[in-house]
Amino acid sequence: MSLYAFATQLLTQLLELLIALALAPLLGGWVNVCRARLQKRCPPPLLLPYHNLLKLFRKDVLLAHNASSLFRVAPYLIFSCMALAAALVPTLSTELLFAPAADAIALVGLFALARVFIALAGMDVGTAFGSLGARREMLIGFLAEPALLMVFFTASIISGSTSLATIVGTLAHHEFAIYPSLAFAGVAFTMVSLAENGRVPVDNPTTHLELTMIHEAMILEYSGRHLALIEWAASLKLFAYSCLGIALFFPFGIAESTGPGALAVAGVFLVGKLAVGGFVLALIETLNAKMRVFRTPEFLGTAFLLAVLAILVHLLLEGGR
Amino acid sequence: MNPLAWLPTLPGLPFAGQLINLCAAIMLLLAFAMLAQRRIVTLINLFALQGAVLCLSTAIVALSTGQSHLWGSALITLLLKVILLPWILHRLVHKLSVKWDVETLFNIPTTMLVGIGLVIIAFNVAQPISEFAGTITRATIGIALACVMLAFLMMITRSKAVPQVVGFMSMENGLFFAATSATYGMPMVIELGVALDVLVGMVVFGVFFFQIREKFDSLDIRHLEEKTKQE
Amino acid sequence: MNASPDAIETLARQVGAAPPLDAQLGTQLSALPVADPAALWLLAAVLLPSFVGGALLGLIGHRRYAAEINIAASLATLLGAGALTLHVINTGPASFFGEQFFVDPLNVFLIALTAFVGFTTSLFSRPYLRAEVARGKLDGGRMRLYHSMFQLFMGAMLTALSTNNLGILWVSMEAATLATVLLVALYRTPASLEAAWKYFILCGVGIAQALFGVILLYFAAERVLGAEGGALLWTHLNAIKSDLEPTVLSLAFIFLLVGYGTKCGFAPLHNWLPDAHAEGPTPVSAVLSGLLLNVALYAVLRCKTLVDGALETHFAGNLMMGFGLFSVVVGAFSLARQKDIKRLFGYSSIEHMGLIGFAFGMGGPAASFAGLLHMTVHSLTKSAIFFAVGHAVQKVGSAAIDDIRGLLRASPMIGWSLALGALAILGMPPFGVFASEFLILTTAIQEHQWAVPILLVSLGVAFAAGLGKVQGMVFGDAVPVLPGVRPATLPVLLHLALALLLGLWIPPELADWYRAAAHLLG
Amino acid sequence: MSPLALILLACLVWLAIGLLGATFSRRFVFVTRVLFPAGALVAATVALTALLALLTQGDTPHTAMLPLGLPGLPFHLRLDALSAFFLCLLGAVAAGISLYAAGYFRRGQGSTPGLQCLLYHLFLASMGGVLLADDAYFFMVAWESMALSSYFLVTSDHRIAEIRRAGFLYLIVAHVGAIGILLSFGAMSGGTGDYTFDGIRTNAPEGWLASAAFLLALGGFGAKAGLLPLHVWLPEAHPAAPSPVSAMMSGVMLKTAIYGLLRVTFDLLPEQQWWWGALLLGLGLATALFGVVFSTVQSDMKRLLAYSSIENIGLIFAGIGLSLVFAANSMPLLAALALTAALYHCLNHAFFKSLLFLATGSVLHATGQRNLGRLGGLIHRMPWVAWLALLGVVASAGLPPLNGFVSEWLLLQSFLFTPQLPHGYLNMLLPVAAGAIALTAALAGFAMVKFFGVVFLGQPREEHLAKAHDAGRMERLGLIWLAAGCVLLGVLPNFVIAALDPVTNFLVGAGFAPAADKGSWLLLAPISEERASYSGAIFLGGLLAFTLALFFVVRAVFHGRLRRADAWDCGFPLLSGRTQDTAEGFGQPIRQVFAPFFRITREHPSPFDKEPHYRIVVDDPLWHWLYLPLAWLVDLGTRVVGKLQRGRIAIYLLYSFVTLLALLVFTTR
Repeated sequence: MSLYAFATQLLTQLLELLIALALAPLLGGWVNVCRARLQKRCPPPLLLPYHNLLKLFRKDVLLAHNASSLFRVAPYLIFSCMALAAALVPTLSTELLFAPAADAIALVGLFALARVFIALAGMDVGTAFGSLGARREMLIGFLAEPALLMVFFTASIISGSTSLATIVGTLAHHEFAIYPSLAFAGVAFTMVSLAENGRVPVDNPTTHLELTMIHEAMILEYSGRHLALIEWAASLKLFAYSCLGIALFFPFGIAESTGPGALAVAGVFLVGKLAVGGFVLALIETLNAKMRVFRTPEFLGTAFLLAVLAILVHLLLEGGR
Repeated sequence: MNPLAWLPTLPGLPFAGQLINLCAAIMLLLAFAMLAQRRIVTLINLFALQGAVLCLSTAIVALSTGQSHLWGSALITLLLKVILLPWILHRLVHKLSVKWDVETLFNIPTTMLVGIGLVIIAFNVAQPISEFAGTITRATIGIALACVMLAFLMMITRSKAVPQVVGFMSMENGLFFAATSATYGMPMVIELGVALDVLVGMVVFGVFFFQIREKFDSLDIRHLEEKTKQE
Repeated sequence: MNASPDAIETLARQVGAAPPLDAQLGTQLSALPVADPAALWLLAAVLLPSFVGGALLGLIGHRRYAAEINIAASLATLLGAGALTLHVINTGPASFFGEQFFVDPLNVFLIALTAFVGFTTSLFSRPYLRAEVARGKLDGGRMRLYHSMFQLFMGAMLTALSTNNLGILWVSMEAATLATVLLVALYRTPASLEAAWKYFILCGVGIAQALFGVILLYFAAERVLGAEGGALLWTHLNAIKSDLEPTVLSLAFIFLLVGYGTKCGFAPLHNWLPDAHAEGPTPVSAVLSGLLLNVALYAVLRCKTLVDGALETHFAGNLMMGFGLFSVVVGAFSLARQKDIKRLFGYSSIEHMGLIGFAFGMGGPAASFAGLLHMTVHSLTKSAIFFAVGHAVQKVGSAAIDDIRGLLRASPMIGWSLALGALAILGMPPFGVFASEFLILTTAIQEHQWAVPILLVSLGVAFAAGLGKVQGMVFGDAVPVLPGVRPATLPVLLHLALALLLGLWIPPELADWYRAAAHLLG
Repeated sequence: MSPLALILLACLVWLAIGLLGATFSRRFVFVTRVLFPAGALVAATVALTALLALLTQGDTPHTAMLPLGLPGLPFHLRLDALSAFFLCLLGAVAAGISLYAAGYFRRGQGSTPGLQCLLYHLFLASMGGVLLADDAYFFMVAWESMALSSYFLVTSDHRIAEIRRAGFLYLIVAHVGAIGILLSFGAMSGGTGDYTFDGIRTNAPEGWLASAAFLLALGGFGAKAGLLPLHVWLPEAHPAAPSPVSAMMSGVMLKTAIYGLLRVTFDLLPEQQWWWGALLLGLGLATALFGVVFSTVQSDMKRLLAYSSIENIGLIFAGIGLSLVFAANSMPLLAALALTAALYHCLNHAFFKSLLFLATGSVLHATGQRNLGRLGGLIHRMPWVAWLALLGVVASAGLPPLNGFVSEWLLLQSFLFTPQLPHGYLNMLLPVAAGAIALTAALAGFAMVKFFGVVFLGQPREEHLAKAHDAGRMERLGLIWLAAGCVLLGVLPNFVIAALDPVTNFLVGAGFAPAADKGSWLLLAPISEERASYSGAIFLGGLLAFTLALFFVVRAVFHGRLRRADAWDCGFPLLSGRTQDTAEGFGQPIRQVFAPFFRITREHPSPFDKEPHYRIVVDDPLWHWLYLPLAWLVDLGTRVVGKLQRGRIAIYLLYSFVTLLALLVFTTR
């Protein structure tokens, strides 16, 4: 690899990371704004998430007596995982320096790693809600993870690769074909994303009702900068998922080179697509009611089956190659 | 059904051979009689009679073939099976006072029917042997076998020790008959005979020796068996 | 799938026949016995100590030093047997007394084994019976009877093994039966009398059947050999076996098989065996399982060789396989229901005799080799187990499996002997039983696949049952033990060590010997 | 000295160490502080020798013969790529476990340390023997010695009835399996009676006999490995054994079964049928799912790990099955890929599962508790064990950047090639199988979170846990060794794959180390970088670097202030160890979702109970569907046979009589 290519790839990579870090809270704010509008409520300020993060960072950390070092390490680790995940998804360009270090499967692994740590952190203080949240989170996790993998597999079998860059490259540029399988996969992916990001039919990010909460239950004991990191990580996760959806199902516009021009175009496309995506998410959240926790397996089971179906449809209709 | 009816009367058979055939027939008849007999005392007498017939047939073979060791065999048979063992058994029966009832496990007609079947099987089994045999009295091997089988059956059907012992001795008679008459005196017949008689003697002695009566009140083997019946 | 001739040859090369019989030893061992008057005193050295010792002990067997005399007589027998064995290895098979007695690879190996186990049993019985006397279970008269009968039993078995004459074989088998009946009834308890009576009647009837078989055999042989031509001598019969009348021989074999098979404990003729093992004194159980069954099987094998040779079919072998398999099944499935430790191992003997019978029934160099090996290791292991069991029962004061607990803690020596012995007999390597089972099973799946599921299930069930029972006895918290028992550890350790050795390494001499014997058996 | 001789010598040294231990069983310090570390040293030597042999020896295996065994069939030994790999595994893991064991065995618990030392080293030596054996007899002897020594190790505390039962079950399954293996060898020698592996290779049968041999071997080795439905001994025996032994059994002994199966299917049998692979794959997946589902609902920490072992064995079997399918369809490269994944997973599982079992050992020593419901909060008292166990947990859950992830990644990669198979049904079904693997991996995460969270996190559930102490020095050393293995194997996969290259070349005639070499040493790209790539090192580096940077940035930009206070818990005032989730509670979602898998018995309290209690028992339904009927059948058999024994002489005589008559009639008919 030439030094030039290395440098540009490194720069692109850093750019992606920065964009992810910067835009993630904004996406969360945008979804909230959309949702409020759809529900005929007065919307919160678009930049409120930034404000909240800043406020939390400034506050002292209030730590339970019983909290162990794991509890304190976890937020940093989780944040790193999510940041890396967001950076790995080819949002702007497929020419990323670290892309070869992790493919789609590794990405799923990264999400899982973060999930395991947040669940462990939830159990650390030893409160009733913490472990309740942890087990629900793991419940959702073990159902969502295979479904997500199957979605990736569909894309991988189509493109003959598990490397995200190759997948996106294939889907976006190389040949134009209509893949019916991707429709199934898309629906499955949407369902998984909703569950993974604690969105409405599965969880409600705004609730603090003890018996129904999942994500919030795990992080009840967090405060100050720890909480800020976790909230930020959550928005990064939403961002990463959105970008994944975009990359897999609406890949047009992603740059295949590292030229500034291509990147700028890609950036514009990205912001547009994210705005639409955020709106759709808000729409879904508005149209649905939260389901009981024990309906979640059915919901995610459906997602898993749809993803499997996607593979079968691909093998059947699209010749299996 | 008379087992005598089957008695082979082949023309041209030497007289000695005919006599042995006759003895064989009587052996079989006695075996049946023992199978059918309920009273122990009579049973012992029948056994003594069977011993006498055996002794006679051995003597005939000795006479006709000139094998001198068979005389010794006949003498031993006479002493042991006709005189000594029946005497011991009589004493035993008297001492243990079990002379009256011989309780069989199956009723007598059934036993007899089974016995007839056995004879048929024994003869069929012996058929190829007889055809092949070089001795003049070849049919006797079938009869000897039948005697052994009938004695075996008797041991199975009787539940008291003394009749079982008698059955065992009767089986031994059949064997000895086969050894002397059917084969016309095989070598070592005396040694084998003595050994067999020692065995029989031990069995009889065993009834005393094991003091079965003292320990169990009766000689009914079923009493003996209760201990390990269920495991 | 039947193995092709080539295949058989390879098989033979692997484990069975001697590497082409040019090896000096092999040639010598498989030659015909020749008259060897020089070695007569060796035979006498094997047979006489037992009979003389038996007579002597009949007079003084109640004295304090009787146990030592017993040991001395057994040792003399062992030395004699050793010398005879060496002689045969050096000069080849020999016959004596106008061919009435002979030694060939098959019986010399069993003679040595018998003498050895007899010797170790006499070592074991010394402390064992002392303890029994001390507890008032036996008195001087009984001791006299025991010692005398033990030696006579040994003498009868050695005679049965060394004779060439089927008549003498029969007589000595009977004598062995009589001696053991007295031994089984030694305690005079109702149960032991019952067991002895059963043993007596069943084996007596069996012996009678065997005599009929002998008569039939003579009947057939007389045609070929003439009335005086040694028609009961096995070597003569073996030489002309292909001329013998097949029908008569097959009938004769049935009687012989049912007769001697009763003594081997083949199911369904086995019913005397568990009782006799359970009720007699433990040294007697050890020799019954370790020796008497072998000798009875030896008699069957001699007859089988003749019959299969005469019939040129696999008739006798098939019968033995059938009886063997059935015994394995019956033995294996009976293990689970036993409550008495000695009965348990009695049934295990039935299972193993079945396995050996099955192996010899399959025939061929590998299987016969395996059968001989199994006879050896079964004798060694089973008698070791009975030694351990004897001491365990004395320690705990009960032979009920439920009463025996925690032997490993109560008495590590006995506990480990029992545990290892039981695992060995259940077919765990590296003990020798596994070596023979390995050969038997691998041969079975190549030649008789139908038998394999039966063997698999039976061995599995036997293992489960045996392990379950033994585990319960050796593991767990220790039960209080009775004082005053000093176990004889040497016999147990010696036997187990030998069984272990045979699993890992079979001395070449012994292997050649087995091969020659397997060759004889065909 | 050839590597083979060296390894053989090592095995003998193990034996000698064992005998020394038995001889000087009273010298406690000598046994624990000298003999066990010596054993560890020997183990490390074995690992190193085997690794060198693997990397340098090329195609020619070392062979040797010992003058032991059956006549005409002396013990044959052979060191080839396959055995070298597994020996390497054995040595590397055993070194850690031996170090740990030096600090673990105490006086007064079960058997004496001297006896444990004998059995433990016998166990090691016999495993070495299994891997070196080159003839059926030696293999079986070593195999069963392995079973026997581990049986006595499992039952070392035999005063407890449960442990006796576990040992009993274990040895039965092991022995019946061994008979199956033995029969398989018999079938494979193809009627030649040549039981050397060389002989079998040349004479091995084809057709149904080959399939029979394969099935017998599958049954036999599957029983040892814990393949469904022969797994029942595993969750009983592993908890019963002392922890180093559990670790050894789970980490290494199960792998010898894998070794045996590979040896038989790929090496000894000349031609593979694709349906063997499909069968293996199906069984493997079923085992994996079954194992992981059960592992999530366990309340005993060692049982949880034991079920997790079943899961991992299932994954390995699935990999082997896939490899068989590829191999039978003449796709050697793909077969090599799947096989590499399976072998890699063997290695990984050996490390992380041993690590976890040893961690439970320390917990057990510190608290005397195996029941998850009575543990908790131990990270405060046992930080070493907890943090090292966390590494094991992450590895076991198949998470990047540790080793468990790498092999699962490879396995999934190989599944992605299945559409190229020429079987209609297979290539439709196999992607679903990949889904099953993904589900298994995700559930493993659940189980591991439960394990770690309940044992080490939260508040102590019992008073006495406050007195728990951390692992001793030797124990820590062992744990660190294994944890380091987990990290290294995860970070440097290319080295492992290079070492695996000779193995796959030997077994399926292909390897992809050359393809992998095209990338940099950091990057694992089995086929091509375009196709798929992963780098544990970059991953770990990136993660660590980012986390550290983040930490300092946050401190620098804002502040590091921190105050301790009571837990918030939504304002709930009565916070105690009892308000946390129990182990059963944590498994509740799984019980609900996978209800048909289990046999659940519940005891609910009624409102009128004075002392209300709630009890739930989750049983393995296979006990009821398979084993109890089997036991019933055997019992029926014994009853039928028992009827033979009537106790009446007349009846016995009748048997003889009927036998005689039947034979006579049969002969003369």
